[in-house]
Amino acid sequence: MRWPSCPRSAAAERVLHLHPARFDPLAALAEWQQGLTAAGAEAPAAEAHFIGRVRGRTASGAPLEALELEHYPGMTEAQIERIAATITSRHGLLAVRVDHRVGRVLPGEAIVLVAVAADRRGPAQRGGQELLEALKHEAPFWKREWSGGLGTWVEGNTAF
Amino acid sequence: MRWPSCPRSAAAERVLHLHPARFDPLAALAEWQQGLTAAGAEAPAAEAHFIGRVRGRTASGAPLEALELEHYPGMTEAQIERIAATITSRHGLLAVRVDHRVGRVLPGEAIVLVAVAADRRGPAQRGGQELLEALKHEAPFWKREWSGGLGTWVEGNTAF
Amino acid sequence: MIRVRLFAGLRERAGWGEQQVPIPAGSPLPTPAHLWRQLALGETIPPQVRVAVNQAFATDDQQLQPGDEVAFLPPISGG
Amino acid sequence: MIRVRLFAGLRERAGWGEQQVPIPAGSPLPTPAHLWRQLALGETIPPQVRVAVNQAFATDDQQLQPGDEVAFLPPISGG
Repeated sequence: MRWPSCPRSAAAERVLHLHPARFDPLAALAEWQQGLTAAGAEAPAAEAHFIGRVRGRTASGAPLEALELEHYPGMTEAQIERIAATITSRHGLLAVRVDHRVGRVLPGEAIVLVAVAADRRGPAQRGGQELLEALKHEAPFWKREWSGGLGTWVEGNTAF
Repeated sequence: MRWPSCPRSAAAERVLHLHPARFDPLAALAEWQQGLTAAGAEAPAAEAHFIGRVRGRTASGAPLEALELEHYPGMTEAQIERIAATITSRHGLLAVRVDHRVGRVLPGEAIVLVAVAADRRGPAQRGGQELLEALKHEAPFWKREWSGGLGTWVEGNTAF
Repeated sequence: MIRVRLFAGLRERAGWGEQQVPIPAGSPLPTPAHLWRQLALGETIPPQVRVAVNQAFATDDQQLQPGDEVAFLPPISGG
Repeated sequence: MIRVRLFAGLRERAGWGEQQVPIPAGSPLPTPAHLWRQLALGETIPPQVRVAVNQAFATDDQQLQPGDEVAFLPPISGG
Protein backbone atom coordinates (compact mmCIF):
# COMPACT_ATOMS: atom_id res chain seq x y z
CA MET A 1 0.00 0.00 0.00
CA ARG A 2 1.11 3.56 -0.68
CA TRP A 3 -0.16 6.26 1.61
CA PRO A 4 -1.09 9.70 0.39
CA SER A 5 1.39 12.24 1.72
CA CYS A 6 0.15 14.17 4.72
CA PRO A 7 0.06 17.96 4.46
CA ARG A 8 2.93 18.61 6.90
CA SER A 9 5.43 16.58 4.87
CA ALA A 10 4.30 16.95 1.31
CA ALA A 11 7.45 15.43 -0.18
CA ALA A 12 7.82 12.55 2.25
CA GLU A 13 6.72 9.31 0.72
CA ARG A 14 5.77 6.42 2.98
CA VAL A 15 5.44 2.87 1.70
CA LEU A 16 4.17 -0.10 3.71
CA HIS A 17 4.01 -3.73 2.71
CA LEU A 18 2.66 -6.62 4.78
CA HIS A 19 3.93 -9.84 3.22
CA PRO A 20 2.04 -13.12 3.69
CA ALA A 21 5.01 -14.95 2.13
CA ARG A 22 8.80 -14.69 2.14
CA PHE A 23 10.19 -11.38 0.85
CA ASP A 24 13.64 -10.22 -0.23
CA PRO A 25 14.72 -7.12 1.74
CA LEU A 26 17.30 -6.04 -0.84
CA ALA A 27 14.75 -6.30 -3.65
CA ALA A 28 12.40 -4.16 -1.55
CA LEU A 29 15.20 -1.61 -1.02
CA ALA A 30 16.01 -1.56 -4.73
CA GLU A 31 12.36 -0.87 -5.59
CA TRP A 32 12.17 1.84 -2.93
CA GLN A 33 15.36 3.57 -4.13
CA GLN A 34 14.10 3.52 -7.72
CA GLY A 35 10.89 5.16 -6.57
CA LEU A 36 12.80 7.90 -4.76
CA THR A 37 14.69 8.97 -7.88
CA ALA A 38 11.99 8.05 -10.41
CA ALA A 39 10.99 11.60 -11.31
CA GLY A 40 14.62 12.64 -11.80
CA ALA A 41 14.89 13.60 -8.12
CA GLU A 42 18.34 13.55 -6.53
CA ALA A 43 19.09 10.45 -4.44
CA PRO A 44 18.86 11.22 -0.71
CA ALA A 45 22.15 12.05 1.05
CA ALA A 46 21.48 9.58 3.88
CA GLU A 47 19.71 6.24 4.09
CA ALA A 48 19.45 3.98 7.13
CA HIS A 49 18.09 0.43 6.93
CA PHE A 50 17.35 -2.29 9.42
CA ILE A 51 16.59 -5.94 8.65
CA GLY A 52 15.32 -8.31 11.34
CA ARG A 53 15.35 -12.07 10.76
CA VAL A 54 13.97 -15.08 12.59
CA ARG A 55 16.46 -16.77 14.95
CA GLY A 56 16.91 -20.53 14.86
CA ARG A 57 16.12 -20.89 18.55
CA THR A 58 13.18 -20.05 20.78
CA ALA A 59 13.53 -17.57 23.65
CA SER A 60 14.21 -20.55 25.92
CA GLY A 61 16.89 -21.99 23.63
CA ALA A 62 15.03 -24.86 21.95
CA PRO A 63 15.30 -25.31 18.15
CA LEU A 64 12.64 -23.20 16.45
CA GLU A 65 10.57 -24.73 13.65
CA ALA A 66 8.76 -21.55 12.68
CA LEU A 67 7.50 -18.26 13.98
CA GLU A 68 3.83 -17.48 13.44
CA LEU A 69 2.98 -13.80 13.12
CA GLU A 70 -0.60 -12.76 13.78
CA HIS A 71 -1.79 -9.22 13.11
CA TYR A 72 -4.98 -7.16 13.25
CA PRO A 73 -5.85 -6.50 9.61
CA GLY A 74 -6.78 -2.85 9.20
CA MET A 75 -5.51 -1.65 12.56
CA THR A 76 -1.95 -2.89 11.98
CA GLU A 77 -1.67 -0.93 8.74
CA ALA A 78 -3.36 2.14 10.23
CA GLN A 79 -1.13 2.04 13.28
CA ILE A 80 2.09 1.72 11.25
CA GLU A 81 0.91 4.66 9.18
CA ARG A 82 0.37 6.79 12.31
CA ILE A 83 3.80 5.81 13.65
CA ALA A 84 5.54 6.53 10.34
CA ALA A 85 3.80 9.90 9.94
CA THR A 86 4.78 10.97 13.45
CA ILE A 87 8.43 9.99 13.05
CA THR A 88 8.66 11.43 9.53
CA SER A 89 7.44 14.75 10.81
CA ARG A 90 9.57 14.71 13.99
CA HIS A 91 12.84 14.07 12.12
CA GLY A 92 12.03 15.75 8.81
CA LEU A 93 12.52 12.49 6.91
CA LEU A 94 12.36 12.41 3.11
CA ALA A 95 10.92 8.91 2.81
CA VAL A 96 10.08 5.81 4.84
CA ARG A 97 9.52 2.20 3.89
CA VAL A 98 8.31 -0.59 6.18
CA ASP A 99 8.02 -4.24 5.15
CA HIS A 100 6.69 -6.74 7.69
CA ARG A 101 5.93 -10.43 7.42
CA VAL A 102 2.71 -11.99 8.62
CA GLY A 103 1.87 -15.67 8.81
CA ARG A 104 4.36 -18.50 9.18
CA VAL A 105 8.02 -17.37 9.00
CA LEU A 106 10.96 -19.77 8.93
CA PRO A 107 14.35 -19.39 10.68
CA GLY A 108 16.65 -17.10 8.71
CA GLU A 109 13.76 -15.42 6.86
CA ALA A 110 13.29 -11.67 7.15
CA ILE A 111 10.50 -10.51 9.48
CA VAL A 112 10.95 -6.77 9.17
CA LEU A 113 12.64 -4.18 7.02
CA VAL A 114 12.71 -0.51 8.00
CA ALA A 115 14.28 2.00 5.63
CA VAL A 116 14.39 5.76 6.01
CA ALA A 117 15.89 8.48 3.85
CA ALA A 118 16.91 11.92 5.05
CA ASP A 119 19.19 14.77 4.13
CA ARG A 120 21.62 14.04 6.99
CA ARG A 121 22.88 10.93 8.75
CA GLY A 122 21.60 11.86 12.23
CA PRO A 123 17.88 12.06 11.35
CA ALA A 124 18.18 8.97 9.13
CA GLN A 125 19.72 6.85 11.89
CA ARG A 126 17.62 8.21 14.75
CA GLY A 127 14.42 8.09 12.68
CA GLY A 128 15.08 4.48 11.68
CA GLN A 129 15.79 3.45 15.24
CA GLU A 130 12.67 5.12 16.62
CA LEU A 131 10.52 3.68 13.86
CA LEU A 132 11.70 0.16 14.65
CA GLU A 133 11.12 0.58 18.39
CA ALA A 134 7.66 2.01 17.79
CA LEU A 135 6.80 -0.88 15.44
CA LYS A 136 7.85 -3.36 18.08
CA HIS A 137 5.79 -1.79 20.84
CA GLU A 138 2.92 0.04 19.15
CA ALA A 139 1.97 -1.95 16.05
CA PRO A 140 -0.36 -4.92 16.68
CA PHE A 141 1.68 -8.03 15.86
CA TRP A 142 1.86 -11.18 17.94
CA LYS A 143 4.49 -13.87 17.64
CA ARG A 144 4.01 -17.54 18.37
CA GLU A 145 7.08 -19.75 18.50
CA TRP A 146 6.61 -23.28 17.16
CA SER A 147 9.02 -25.84 18.59
CA GLY A 148 8.59 -29.59 18.98
CA GLY A 149 5.12 -29.29 17.47
CA LEU A 150 3.97 -26.91 20.21
CA GLY A 151 3.13 -23.23 19.80
CA THR A 152 3.91 -20.66 22.50
CA TRP A 153 2.85 -17.03 22.34
CA VAL A 154 5.71 -14.61 22.92
CA GLU A 155 4.69 -11.98 25.44
CA GLY A 156 6.81 -8.89 24.86
CA ASN A 157 9.92 -8.23 22.81
CA THR A 158 13.53 -9.36 23.01
CA ALA A 159 15.86 -6.95 24.81
CA PHE A 160 17.01 -3.98 22.75
CA MET B 1 40.38 -6.65 1.11
CA ARG B 2 39.37 -9.20 3.70
CA TRP B 3 40.96 -8.98 7.09
CA PRO B 4 41.92 -12.00 9.10
CA SER B 5 39.70 -12.30 12.16
CA CYS B 6 41.26 -11.01 15.32
CA PRO B 7 41.55 -13.43 18.26
CA ARG B 8 38.91 -11.74 20.46
CA SER B 9 36.16 -12.12 17.87
CA ALA B 10 37.01 -15.27 15.98
CA ALA B 11 33.68 -15.45 14.15
CA ALA B 12 33.41 -11.77 13.25
CA GLU B 13 34.19 -11.18 9.64
CA ARG B 14 35.20 -7.71 8.54
CA VAL B 15 35.24 -6.68 4.90
CA LEU B 16 36.56 -3.38 3.52
CA HIS B 17 36.46 -2.07 -0.02
CA LEU B 18 37.84 1.24 -1.27
CA HIS B 19 36.30 1.90 -4.67
CA PRO B 20 38.06 4.11 -7.22
CA ALA B 21 34.88 4.05 -9.34
CA ARG B 22 31.12 4.08 -8.79
CA PHE B 23 29.80 1.16 -6.72
CA ASP B 24 26.31 -0.21 -6.09
CA PRO B 25 25.55 -0.38 -2.34
CA LEU B 26 22.80 -2.98 -2.73
CA ALA B 27 25.08 -5.23 -4.79
CA ALA B 28 27.70 -4.88 -2.05
CA LEU B 29 25.09 -5.82 0.57
CA ALA B 30 23.95 -8.82 -1.46
CA GLU B 31 27.53 -10.08 -1.74
CA TRP B 32 28.09 -9.52 1.98
CA GLN B 33 24.87 -11.34 2.97
CA GLN B 34 25.79 -14.28 0.74
CA GLY B 35 29.19 -14.47 2.45
CA LEU B 36 27.57 -14.51 5.89
CA THR B 37 25.46 -17.57 5.11
CA ALA B 38 27.87 -19.22 2.65
CA ALA B 39 28.97 -22.06 4.92
CA GLY B 40 25.36 -22.89 5.81
CA ALA B 41 25.47 -20.45 8.74
CA GLU B 42 22.16 -18.98 9.92
CA ALA B 43 21.48 -15.45 8.69
CA PRO B 44 22.07 -12.88 11.47
CA ALA B 45 19.00 -11.79 13.46
CA ALA B 46 19.80 -8.09 13.04
CA GLU B 47 21.43 -6.05 10.30
CA ALA B 48 21.85 -2.28 10.20
CA HIS B 49 23.02 -0.44 7.09
CA PHE B 50 23.86 3.13 6.27
CA ILE B 51 24.36 4.62 2.79
CA GLY B 52 25.76 8.12 2.31
CA ARG B 53 25.51 9.85 -1.05
CA VAL B 54 26.90 13.03 -2.57
CA ARG B 55 24.58 16.04 -2.36
CA GLY B 56 23.92 18.17 -5.42
CA ARG B 57 25.05 21.35 -3.64
CA THR B 58 28.22 22.52 -1.92
CA ALA B 59 28.26 23.40 1.78
CA SER B 60 27.64 27.03 0.75
CA GLY B 61 24.70 26.12 -1.50
CA ALA B 62 26.26 26.35 -4.98
CA PRO B 63 25.62 23.57 -7.52
CA LEU B 64 28.21 20.83 -7.04
CA GLU B 65 29.93 19.36 -10.08
CA ALA B 66 31.80 16.63 -8.23
CA LEU B 67 33.32 15.70 -4.92
CA GLU B 68 36.96 14.64 -4.95
CA LEU B 69 37.95 12.19 -2.22
CA GLU B 70 41.62 11.96 -1.33
CA HIS B 71 42.90 9.28 1.04
CA TYR B 72 46.19 8.07 2.48
CA PRO B 73 46.75 4.67 0.84
CA GLY B 74 47.81 2.18 3.45
CA MET B 75 46.91 4.24 6.50
CA THR B 76 43.27 4.68 5.49
CA GLU B 77 42.79 0.91 5.22
CA ALA B 78 44.76 0.24 8.43
CA GLN B 79 42.82 2.89 10.32
CA ILE B 80 39.42 1.57 9.17
CA GLU B 81 40.52 -1.88 10.24
CA ARG B 82 41.45 -0.62 13.72
CA ILE B 83 38.11 1.21 14.03
CA ALA B 84 36.12 -1.82 12.86
CA ALA B 85 37.98 -4.19 15.19
CA THR B 86 37.37 -1.94 18.19
CA ILE B 87 33.66 -1.51 17.50
CA THR B 88 33.16 -5.19 16.64
CA SER B 89 34.66 -6.17 19.95
CA ARG B 90 32.83 -3.48 21.96
CA HIS B 91 29.38 -4.46 20.67
CA GLY B 92 29.97 -8.16 20.03
CA LEU B 93 29.13 -7.77 16.35
CA LEU B 94 28.93 -10.80 14.05
CA ALA B 95 30.18 -9.07 10.92
CA VAL B 96 31.05 -5.66 9.52
CA ARG B 97 31.35 -4.32 6.00
CA VAL B 98 32.63 -0.90 4.95
CA ASP B 99 32.67 0.39 1.36
CA HIS B 100 34.09 3.84 0.69
CA ARG B 101 34.64 5.74 -2.52
CA VAL B 102 37.89 7.47 -3.38
CA GLY B 103 38.59 9.76 -6.33
CA ARG B 104 35.98 11.80 -8.19
CA VAL B 105 32.39 11.17 -7.04
CA LEU B 106 29.35 12.67 -8.75
CA PRO B 107 26.17 14.02 -7.12
CA GLY B 108 23.81 11.17 -6.22
CA GLU B 109 26.58 8.56 -6.19
CA ALA B 110 27.25 6.58 -3.02
CA ILE B 111 30.30 7.66 -0.99
CA VAL B 112 30.00 5.26 1.90
CA LEU B 113 28.23 2.07 2.91
CA VAL B 114 28.43 0.73 6.46
CA ALA B 115 26.77 -2.59 7.27
CA VAL B 116 26.87 -4.46 10.55
CA ALA B 117 25.32 -7.74 11.64
CA ALA B 118 24.57 -8.73 15.22
CA ASP B 119 22.34 -11.06 17.18
CA ARG B 120 20.17 -8.19 18.47
CA ARG B 121 18.93 -4.89 17.09
CA GLY B 122 20.58 -2.67 19.74
CA PRO B 123 24.19 -3.68 19.05
CA ALA B 124 23.54 -3.66 15.30
CA GLN B 125 22.17 -0.12 15.32
CA ARG B 126 24.59 1.32 17.88
CA GLY B 127 27.57 -0.44 16.28
CA GLY B 128 26.66 0.88 12.85
CA GLN B 129 26.23 4.42 14.14
CA GLU B 130 29.55 4.41 16.02
CA LEU B 131 31.35 2.92 13.05
CA LEU B 132 30.07 5.67 10.76
CA GLU B 133 31.03 8.44 13.21
CA ALA B 134 34.49 6.95 13.70
CA LEU B 135 34.99 6.70 9.93
CA LYS B 136 34.06 10.35 9.54
CA HIS B 137 36.43 11.56 12.21
CA GLU B 138 39.23 9.00 12.46
CA ALA B 139 39.79 7.60 8.96
CA PRO B 140 42.02 9.75 6.71
CA PHE B 141 39.77 10.99 3.91
CA TRP B 142 39.64 14.53 2.58
CA LYS B 143 36.86 15.96 0.48
CA ARG B 144 37.23 18.68 -2.12
CA GLU B 145 34.09 20.23 -3.57
CA TRP B 146 34.26 21.17 -7.24
CA SER B 147 31.88 23.94 -8.27
CA GLY B 148 32.16 26.42 -11.12
CA GLY B 149 35.48 24.82 -12.06
CA LEU B 150 37.01 25.62 -8.66
CA GLY B 151 37.97 23.10 -5.98
CA THR B 152 37.54 23.84 -2.26
CA TRP B 153 38.77 21.54 0.49
CA VAL B 154 36.08 20.74 3.06
CA GLU B 155 37.46 21.20 6.54
CA GLY B 156 35.45 19.03 8.89
CA ASN B 157 32.21 17.12 8.54
CA THR B 158 28.59 18.10 8.09
CA ALA B 159 26.55 18.25 11.27
CA PHE B 160 25.35 14.92 12.60
CA MET C 1 -24.56 -3.99 18.13
CA ILE C 2 -20.92 -3.69 19.12
CA ARG C 3 -18.33 -5.95 17.52
CA VAL C 4 -15.81 -7.36 20.03
CA ARG C 5 -12.55 -8.95 18.86
CA LEU C 6 -9.82 -10.91 20.62
CA PHE C 7 -6.33 -11.70 19.31
CA ALA C 8 -3.51 -14.20 19.80
CA GLY C 9 -3.30 -15.70 23.31
CA LEU C 10 -6.43 -13.88 24.50
CA ARG C 11 -8.48 -15.38 21.66
CA GLU C 12 -7.22 -18.88 22.38
CA ARG C 13 -7.82 -18.68 26.12
CA ALA C 14 -11.36 -17.39 25.54
CA GLY C 15 -12.12 -19.87 22.76
CA TRP C 16 -13.57 -17.21 20.44
CA GLY C 17 -12.21 -14.41 18.27
CA GLU C 18 -15.24 -12.28 17.56
CA GLN C 19 -18.69 -11.61 19.01
CA GLN C 20 -21.49 -9.19 18.20
CA VAL C 21 -22.86 -7.75 21.45
CA PRO C 22 -26.36 -6.26 21.27
CA ILE C 23 -27.09 -3.00 23.10
CA PRO C 24 -30.63 -3.20 24.52
CA ALA C 25 -32.70 -0.11 23.73
CA GLY C 26 -32.69 2.35 26.62
CA SER C 27 -29.74 0.77 28.46
CA PRO C 28 -26.64 2.90 29.09
CA LEU C 29 -23.85 2.72 26.48
CA PRO C 30 -21.13 0.27 27.61
CA THR C 31 -17.38 0.85 27.93
CA PRO C 32 -14.67 -1.69 27.01
CA ALA C 33 -14.34 -2.43 30.74
CA HIS C 34 -18.07 -3.28 30.92
CA LEU C 35 -17.84 -5.59 27.91
CA TRP C 36 -14.76 -7.36 29.34
CA ARG C 37 -16.78 -8.27 32.45
CA GLN C 38 -20.02 -8.92 30.56
CA LEU C 39 -18.28 -11.41 28.22
CA ALA C 40 -16.75 -13.21 31.23
CA LEU C 41 -13.20 -12.39 30.19
CA GLY C 42 -12.40 -11.46 33.79
CA GLU C 43 -13.22 -8.99 36.53
CA THR C 44 -11.07 -6.11 35.30
CA ILE C 45 -8.92 -5.67 32.18
CA PRO C 46 -5.34 -6.64 33.18
CA PRO C 47 -2.79 -3.82 32.79
CA GLN C 48 -0.86 -5.62 30.02
CA VAL C 49 -3.99 -5.89 27.84
CA ARG C 50 -4.56 -2.90 25.56
CA VAL C 51 -7.87 -1.74 24.18
CA ALA C 52 -8.60 -0.53 20.66
CA VAL C 53 -11.80 1.11 19.50
CA ASN C 54 -12.36 1.31 15.75
CA GLN C 55 -8.78 0.18 15.14
CA ALA C 56 -7.07 2.87 17.24
CA PHE C 57 -5.81 2.58 20.82
CA ALA C 58 -8.39 3.72 23.37
CA THR C 59 -8.99 3.77 27.12
CA ASP C 60 -10.87 1.15 29.14
CA ASP C 61 -13.62 3.60 30.03
CA GLN C 62 -14.36 5.13 26.64
CA GLN C 63 -18.12 5.20 26.01
CA LEU C 64 -18.92 2.99 23.01
CA GLN C 65 -21.41 3.69 20.23
CA PRO C 66 -23.53 1.18 18.30
CA GLY C 67 -21.48 -0.06 15.34
CA ASP C 68 -18.15 0.39 17.13
CA GLU C 69 -15.49 -2.31 16.93
CA VAL C 70 -13.71 -3.02 20.23
CA ALA C 71 -10.58 -5.16 20.38
CA PHE C 72 -8.64 -6.51 23.34
CA LEU C 73 -4.92 -6.85 22.51
CA PRO C 74 -2.48 -8.99 24.47
CA PRO C 75 1.15 -7.72 24.76
CA ILE C 76 2.51 -6.79 21.33
CA SER C 77 5.57 -8.61 20.00
CA GLY C 78 6.25 -7.26 16.53
CA GLY C 79 9.35 -6.68 14.43
CA MET D 1 66.27 9.24 6.00
CA ILE D 2 62.75 10.02 7.14
CA ARG D 3 59.90 10.17 4.65
CA VAL D 4 57.59 13.15 5.20
CA ARG D 5 54.16 13.30 3.56
CA LEU D 6 51.51 15.99 3.26
CA PHE D 7 47.89 15.56 2.19
CA ALA D 8 45.01 17.56 0.70
CA GLY D 9 45.05 21.29 1.54
CA LEU D 10 48.37 21.04 3.41
CA ARG D 11 50.07 19.51 0.36
CA GLU D 12 48.72 22.20 -1.93
CA ARG D 13 49.67 25.08 0.34
CA ALA D 14 53.21 23.68 0.70
CA GLY D 15 53.56 22.88 -2.99
CA TRP D 16 54.90 19.35 -2.31
CA GLY D 17 53.49 16.02 -1.17
CA GLU D 18 56.51 14.06 -0.14
CA GLN D 19 60.13 14.65 0.90
CA GLN D 20 62.96 12.47 2.11
CA VAL D 21 64.69 14.20 5.01
CA PRO D 22 68.23 13.01 5.78
CA ILE D 23 69.33 12.55 9.40
CA PRO D 24 72.96 13.65 9.74
CA ALA D 25 75.08 11.07 11.60
CA GLY D 26 75.48 11.97 15.26
CA SER D 27 72.64 14.52 15.33
CA PRO D 28 69.71 13.96 17.73
CA LEU D 29 66.69 12.10 16.33
CA PRO D 30 63.97 14.56 15.27
CA THR D 31 60.30 14.67 16.26
CA PRO D 32 57.37 15.54 13.95
CA ALA D 33 57.38 19.02 15.54
CA HIS D 34 61.06 19.48 14.59
CA LEU D 35 60.41 18.40 11.00
CA TRP D 36 57.42 20.74 10.70
CA ARG D 37 59.68 23.69 11.57
CA GLN D 38 62.68 22.40 9.61
CA LEU D 39 60.60 22.04 6.43
CA ALA D 40 59.28 25.61 6.88
CA LEU D 41 55.70 24.44 7.26
CA GLY D 42 55.31 26.85 10.18
CA GLU D 43 56.50 27.60 13.69
CA THR D 44 54.38 25.00 15.52
CA ILE D 45 51.97 22.34 14.28
CA PRO D 46 48.45 23.88 14.40
CA PRO D 47 46.01 22.05 16.69
CA GLN D 48 43.76 20.96 13.83
CA VAL D 49 46.64 19.18 12.03
CA ARG D 50 47.13 15.55 13.09
CA VAL D 51 50.36 13.61 12.94
CA ALA D 52 50.79 10.00 11.80
CA VAL D 53 53.97 7.96 12.14
CA ASN D 54 54.18 4.79 10.08
CA GLN D 55 50.51 5.12 9.16
CA ALA D 56 49.13 5.33 12.70
CA PHE D 57 48.21 8.46 14.66
CA ALA D 58 51.08 9.73 16.83
CA THR D 59 52.00 12.71 18.98
CA ASP D 60 53.93 15.79 17.84
CA ASP D 61 56.89 14.94 20.08
CA GLN D 62 57.41 11.27 19.27
CA GLN D 63 61.06 10.54 18.60
CA LEU D 64 61.46 9.35 15.01
CA GLN D 65 63.72 6.59 13.73
CA PRO D 66 65.51 6.39 10.39
CA GLY D 67 63.14 4.81 7.87
CA ASP D 68 60.01 6.17 9.57
CA GLU D 69 57.20 7.71 7.54
CA VAL D 70 55.72 10.88 9.04
CA ALA D 71 52.52 12.40 7.71
CA PHE D 72 50.79 15.68 8.50
CA LEU D 73 47.03 15.38 8.10
CA PRO D 74 44.64 18.33 7.73
CA PRO D 75 41.17 17.99 9.26
CA ILE D 76 39.53 14.75 8.16
CA SER D 77 36.26 14.89 6.21
CA GLY D 78 35.34 11.31 5.35
CA GLY D 79 32.11 9.38 4.87
